[in-house]
Amino acid sequence: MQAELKEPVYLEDKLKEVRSSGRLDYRSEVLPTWCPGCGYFSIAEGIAEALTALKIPQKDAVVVSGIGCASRFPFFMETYGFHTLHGRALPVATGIKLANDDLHVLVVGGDGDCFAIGGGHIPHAARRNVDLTYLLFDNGIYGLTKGQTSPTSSVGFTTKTTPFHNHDQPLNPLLMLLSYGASWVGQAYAGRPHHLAEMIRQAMAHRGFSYLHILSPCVTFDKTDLTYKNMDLLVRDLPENYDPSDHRAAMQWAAKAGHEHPSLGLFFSEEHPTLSDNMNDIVARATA
Amino acid sequence: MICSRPCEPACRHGWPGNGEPVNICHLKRAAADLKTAGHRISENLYTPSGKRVAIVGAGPAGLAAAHDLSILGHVVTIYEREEVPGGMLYYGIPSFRLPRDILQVEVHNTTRLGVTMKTGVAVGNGENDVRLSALHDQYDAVLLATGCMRAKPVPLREYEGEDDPIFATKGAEYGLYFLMDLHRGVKKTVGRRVAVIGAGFTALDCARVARRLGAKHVSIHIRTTEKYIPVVEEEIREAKREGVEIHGLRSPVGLVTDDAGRLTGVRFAQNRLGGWRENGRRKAIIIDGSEFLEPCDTVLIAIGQDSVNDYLDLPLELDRWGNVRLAENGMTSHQGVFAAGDYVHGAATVVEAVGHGREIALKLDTFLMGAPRRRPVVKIEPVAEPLRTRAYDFIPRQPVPMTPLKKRFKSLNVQVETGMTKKIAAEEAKRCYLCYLKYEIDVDNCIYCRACIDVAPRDCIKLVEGVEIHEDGTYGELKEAREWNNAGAIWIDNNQCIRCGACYTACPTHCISITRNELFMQDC
Amino acid sequence: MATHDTDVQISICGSAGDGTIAAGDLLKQAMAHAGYRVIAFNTYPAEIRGFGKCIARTRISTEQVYSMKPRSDVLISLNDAHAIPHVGEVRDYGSVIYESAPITRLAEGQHISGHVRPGQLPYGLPLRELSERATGSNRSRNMVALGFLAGLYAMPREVFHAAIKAKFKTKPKAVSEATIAAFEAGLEVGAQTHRFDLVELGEPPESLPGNVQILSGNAAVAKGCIEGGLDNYFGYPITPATTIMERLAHDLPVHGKRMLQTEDEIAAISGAVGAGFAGARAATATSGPGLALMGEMLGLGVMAEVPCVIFVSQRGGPSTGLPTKTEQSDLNIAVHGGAGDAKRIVLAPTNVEGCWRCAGKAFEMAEAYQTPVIVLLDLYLSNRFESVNFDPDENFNLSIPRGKPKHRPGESFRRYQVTDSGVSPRSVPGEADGLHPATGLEHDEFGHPSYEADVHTAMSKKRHDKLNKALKHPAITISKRFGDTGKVDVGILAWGSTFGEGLEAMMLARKEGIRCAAMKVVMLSPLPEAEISAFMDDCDEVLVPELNFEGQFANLVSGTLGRPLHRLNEVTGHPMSVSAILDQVRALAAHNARNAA
Amino acid sequence: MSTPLHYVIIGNGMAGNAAAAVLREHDPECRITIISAGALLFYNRYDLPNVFRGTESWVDLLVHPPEYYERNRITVRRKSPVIDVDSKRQVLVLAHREELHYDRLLLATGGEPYLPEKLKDSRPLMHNFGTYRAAMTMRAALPDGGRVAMLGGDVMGLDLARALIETGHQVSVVTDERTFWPHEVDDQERPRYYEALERMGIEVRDQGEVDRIVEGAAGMPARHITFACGEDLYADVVMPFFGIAPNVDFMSNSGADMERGILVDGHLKSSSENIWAAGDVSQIWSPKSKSYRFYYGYRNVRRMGETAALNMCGEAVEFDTNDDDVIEIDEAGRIQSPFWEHD
Repeated sequence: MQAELKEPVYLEDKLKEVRSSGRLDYRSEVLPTWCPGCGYFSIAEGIAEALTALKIPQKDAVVVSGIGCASRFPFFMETYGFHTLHGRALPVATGIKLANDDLHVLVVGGDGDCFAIGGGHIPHAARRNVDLTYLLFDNGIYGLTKGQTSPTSSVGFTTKTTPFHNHDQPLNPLLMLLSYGASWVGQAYAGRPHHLAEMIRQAMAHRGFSYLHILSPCVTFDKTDLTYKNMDLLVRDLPENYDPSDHRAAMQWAAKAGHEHPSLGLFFSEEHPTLSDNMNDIVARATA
Repeated sequence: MICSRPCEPACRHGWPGNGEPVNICHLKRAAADLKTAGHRISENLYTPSGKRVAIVGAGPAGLAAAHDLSILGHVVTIYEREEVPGGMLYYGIPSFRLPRDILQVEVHNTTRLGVTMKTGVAVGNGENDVRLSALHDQYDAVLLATGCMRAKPVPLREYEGEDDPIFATKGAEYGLYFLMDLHRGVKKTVGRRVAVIGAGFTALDCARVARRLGAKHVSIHIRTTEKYIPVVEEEIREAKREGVEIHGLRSPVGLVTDDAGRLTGVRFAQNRLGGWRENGRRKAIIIDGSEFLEPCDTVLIAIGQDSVNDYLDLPLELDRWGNVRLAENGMTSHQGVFAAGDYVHGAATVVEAVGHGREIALKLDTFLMGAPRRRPVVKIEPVAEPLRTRAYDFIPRQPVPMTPLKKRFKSLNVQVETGMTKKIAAEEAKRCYLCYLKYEIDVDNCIYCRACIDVAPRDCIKLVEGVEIHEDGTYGELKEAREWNNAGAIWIDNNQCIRCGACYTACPTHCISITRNELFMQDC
Repeated sequence: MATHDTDVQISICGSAGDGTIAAGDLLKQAMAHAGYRVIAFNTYPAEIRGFGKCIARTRISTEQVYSMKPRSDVLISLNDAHAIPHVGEVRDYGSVIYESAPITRLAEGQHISGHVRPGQLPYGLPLRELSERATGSNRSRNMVALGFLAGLYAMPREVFHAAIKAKFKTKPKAVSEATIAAFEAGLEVGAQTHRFDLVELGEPPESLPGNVQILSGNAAVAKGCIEGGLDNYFGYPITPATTIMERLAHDLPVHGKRMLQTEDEIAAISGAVGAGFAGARAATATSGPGLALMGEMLGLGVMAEVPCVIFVSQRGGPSTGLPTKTEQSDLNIAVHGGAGDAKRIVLAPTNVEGCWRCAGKAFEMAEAYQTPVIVLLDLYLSNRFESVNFDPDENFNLSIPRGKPKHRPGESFRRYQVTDSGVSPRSVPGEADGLHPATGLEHDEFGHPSYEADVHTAMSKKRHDKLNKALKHPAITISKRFGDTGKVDVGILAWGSTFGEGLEAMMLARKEGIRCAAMKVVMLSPLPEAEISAFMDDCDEVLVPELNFEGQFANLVSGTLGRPLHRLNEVTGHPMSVSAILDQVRALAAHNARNAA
Repeated sequence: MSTPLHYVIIGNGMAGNAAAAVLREHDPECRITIISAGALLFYNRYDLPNVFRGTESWVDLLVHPPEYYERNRITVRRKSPVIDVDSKRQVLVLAHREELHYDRLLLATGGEPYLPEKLKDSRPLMHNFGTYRAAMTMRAALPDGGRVAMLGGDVMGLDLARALIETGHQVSVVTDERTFWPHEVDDQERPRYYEALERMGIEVRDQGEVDRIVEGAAGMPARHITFACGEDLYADVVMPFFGIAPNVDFMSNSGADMERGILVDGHLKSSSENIWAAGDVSQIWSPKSKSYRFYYGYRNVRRMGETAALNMCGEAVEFDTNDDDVIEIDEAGRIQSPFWEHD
């Protein structure tokens, strides 16, 4: 792609700008151990930007993760973090929210952690409308165990465990979450850092269970499928006139939004009582 | 000397770890050799201005100025004392280093836009000479480019006499005059043992000519050491290959002659190195009582050249070395009289003279037209893709073909460096790092994933937390960030960058751009 | 070159992503095919392709050995930061091979050449540049280094080429060609390098009879599974067991069998138990954390007497622990883990050949004694490679008789009939006259729920007694004694991978004149009590070396037999060093001598 | 207590190692680093001819065993050529781009065989004997009883010649003004010395300028030398022995003055702060001859190393050499050169 001509950028100015933005405060000291080129770097930047934009104090933010490449996340964030067990991040996060409404809880997990071993927990976190943000890093593969198929791997995707052919239909997470009753569902792509950051900001601003599906290429174990090269050509935005309050439309668009036709943007959003609202309500009824 | 190749030591390919500099000198020569004779004038020509300019001296500075002035539409006449134009190019530099046919073509090229060449016409105060003042009256402007045509006299502390003993001694001669006579066609001879005193190209040329004239034992004697002499290493190596010896740390103190007054040797004294001179050269200090004899039957002195001013009949302000003073606008203290080249700066290289000639030509044009007409500007344009590959870095520096030793001494005209073939030149050209390209990361779109660093062939891309900025505004060392929360940006160090393009292809968010940055002359 | 015995150990050290392990892999493949005996072990980090340390150690010898040498002869550094701490492991007059043209400016001490000991010989070469020259990318530095090694020690290049082609046979031809180009680039430099070190590679020994293969413990397990008639495999990725599944994912379909990657360990063992109930030979593989998850379903397998095999490769624990480090701390959960008196068979091979045999035998035992069988490996054994020669005539028993369904007319099938041996007749769905319910509730001979005291007592006894037959199971070593016969000063009682170090220590001790014997115990449950007692009778002192903190095997033995023994426990995450065991043996022998005097 | 000084010695030969020993003796605390371009610990080059007398492994040539360096805490950094010396920052840059700080620096890089410019084209056809490796390569190239042609023939060459003759090989010395270097034998004396060489069994070719060296024709010895005068000479190995040229290229940015070698005063200190030089690389100011001159030979070199070390430790010791070592012919008519003696 051709760079169009613009005013020269001076490093020292940029450095000043980046520092003063405050973004770096949300970063830990340790360099992320993800492979160079990993989409998760983009997400890390996005979260830092969103936290900055929302002026969320480091002390009030908690990042909870399970097992997988994404689960390293808390180690690279200068916030509270909890690195739990494979697939068990959501219930832990639910506990944290139950104990303290004021915390901003971010749950991060990969497609394996979330939809394979952890698949049983999502519906319940969603229907209870726990007020947290679930960032799903979808790279369509198991990275930490060095490249096996995942629940979102597409049919025919060859990995070490599907050396001949992968027959299993990939899940459609957006459709699932919509049907589980998640109150905020959106999709972003690591190759579009600015849009991604904005979506994370919106998801965190939402009151209730927000689910952001992030397409994030695995540069090491996926050379053929969900790659930057392919995604750059496939991703597109939801139409201008799209109405995120229309659940039926959301289901229709989600149905089309696999890895084949990924649309980016906010699919669905509505306000209704959160877990803590209901808890307070029960307390209210009991003390009436 | 034509050029001391200041560009090659500066070439990044020669930096530690990068191998050897690009053979720029011979690439440029190849460009000239391989082009069709008669050069294409790339600049757009200016309409005739009706202004007339006289140039004194058809040396490098004069010719260069003539070329540019004629392009700018002025009528130029060159006055040259010698029979053939070219100045030092013809009379100073031996033909085995600069073939005369090439010189002829180049002189023709510079003058073919209608420059009038008056050779064998001396400007001066002799009776057949043309007076400078006369030129000043007849022309709108005069440019003095008379160079440095007097050999610097050698100080010999064991010699009390008034007049220069070099002229009085058979077998002793100044290198400059030796070479000039030779090229005027005078039959020159040298003895069996020849000692050359001096450290410049003229000294080397004298020594190598001496070998070709049949001297068996030729040695060069320098005050400091090889490390501190202003000549290109290759030239020294070639001289040595031709059997020339170089002795350091010695100063001549006297000449020894037999009863017939023929030279039998030179007395030298041992030196030790002193501090530095203001011109950046090393001082040498004579050690008392360390004198010794170097037997030889010819000595050639080449310790420098001075400008000559006795031809002037206008009052021009001179500095203490006898070089003419110039104002900002390139004019001497006398209205309408300009000067350029060695005559202004003292003896230097041909390229410096040519460069200065062109610089003054531009100023002279401003004087004639009353306002500047051309100025340098930087052109920046985007480049679609990397223009190099890593493989180019492994091409070794292509040496220029040389005539084998045996054949060299057949005649004075056997060219030593025969020039690159098209194939060699093309290969060598690939080595260029294309410094005019600039690789840049758009920090706003960078996700800090370090994919570019991962593929970098050198230490050229860094996670940075700061940058050192020199007084002149240029960047120095990038301060590398070790902590994640200090990594303000990922930045390409364009001094380290070898334009291999690996990062450009690797970046997942396409935030790396390439631009071409060039300097060129634009009409005002 | 004069033929003399070879015993050379080469360490390749780099950062994950440098291709350290890949290089080691090619080296051992090549050397094994050249005819040498090879044992190799890799250590690597959890990070995917991040920045952790990897070391591939390969010991090349004339005689087969079962442990690594404490000191290497050659160290290749693909990453100085990681390799510098290991320079000391190279012996005097051994060599250190490294990148001579780093692209970054280094502070004092950051380059390995500054750490090479006076006695060692440095060999620097521009790995990165040679890689880029040969392949246009810096990714093949490891192959350049490997080539240099081959060139330096005049190793036959053909075996390397063959190994490379084999490794990349599924990839486009260009890949193996580029790899070979890089290898050759290094080899050329190596061959031209004047060699000063005193590392000598002798001629390869006569190749062994039978078919020689170089296998990792996990590969041997997979081979055993296939030859042991495995029908269905269910698995979930977990280090260090994952490669068993990866191999079976390929090998089972090739043999017309089925493999399913489940969504977690719980589902994996459920599938195995279900398939076992349906009459298939079924298995799963996992590590400590997975085994913990499987506990409950394992209990059902014991209770419902369903044959299935669980391969467990131990790593550092507890919890997520040290996923990429070796340990022997899952003996307790393997032998005792789960709810209730859930006795099961536990086999622990001590070398790669044993991995193959135990895998095959596990399926025989599972069917013969109608029980889940756990085969207990550890990371060191799973990932270490040995050249093994297999006897082509040796086969596993693929049809264990299930016993005749015999029952009086009008009475239903007594699936859990109490017999003298304790093993009941068994039927599988699809067989006539064998209908019965299987359940996790305590049940009577018919499989009907029953909480009667005598039923639970009888059934518990039956479930325990039937397993003792396994101690006499044919064609498998349950326990074995090595070294001096009769009375000895010190006896080394060891299990699992650590036995290899025990064996070497024993031999060294005997060279020092200590009367010493070593016993390996392969079956941990049920425990071969008689053999162990007999061994302990002969030993003045008994030493139990094992890689766990509590001395789990020592506890098992002393708890079962009530006899004193000495413990040697390490939880370094690394294999136990031979010298550590030897020191203990010396101390015990001396102490024992004092007592005698 | 103050942090111990770091003494860095560039060069792993006699001078460097002698200096290291003295440094350790006088400063038990200090750090000592010897930097070498080669792969081996210090071995005695004077013993190299022994590769013809049965020395099979370089280990037998080692002057000190590895333990010596461990015990004396002397770091020997081999295969680490120095590419730059920045005397302002007191930092060395090694070829692999590592920077090394020094408090005091000793240059003892010695020299490499000098080769006249006109012979450089023929270098590929010639063998050297300066290092163990070169020695082994040369030995491999020389068949039993084969002939070695020595161009020039300095004392190191003649020492080797003795070993070659003794082990049944043939030697031709092609004379030159540098024959017997570093001794100076004037033209009247030369014939006597040539006779002495011939008594040693060496063929003397006093032929003048070499015209060219080429591969010998098939079936002939491997090298064929033809002289300007038309004569020619066949040999299996051709070796240049024109004395030693110091090895100082990497010093160009060090600020230390150089001519052919590093120019040092009587205390072996260079013109640059904290830099000393010893051995074949140092060109020492001689008040007697009023010039900077070299001193060669095992004993001189060792003394230079020791002297430099003492001065680096803050003492002020003049380098003194017993009057120039002279070559002579003993009553038995044999050539005696002090440079053939070493311990």
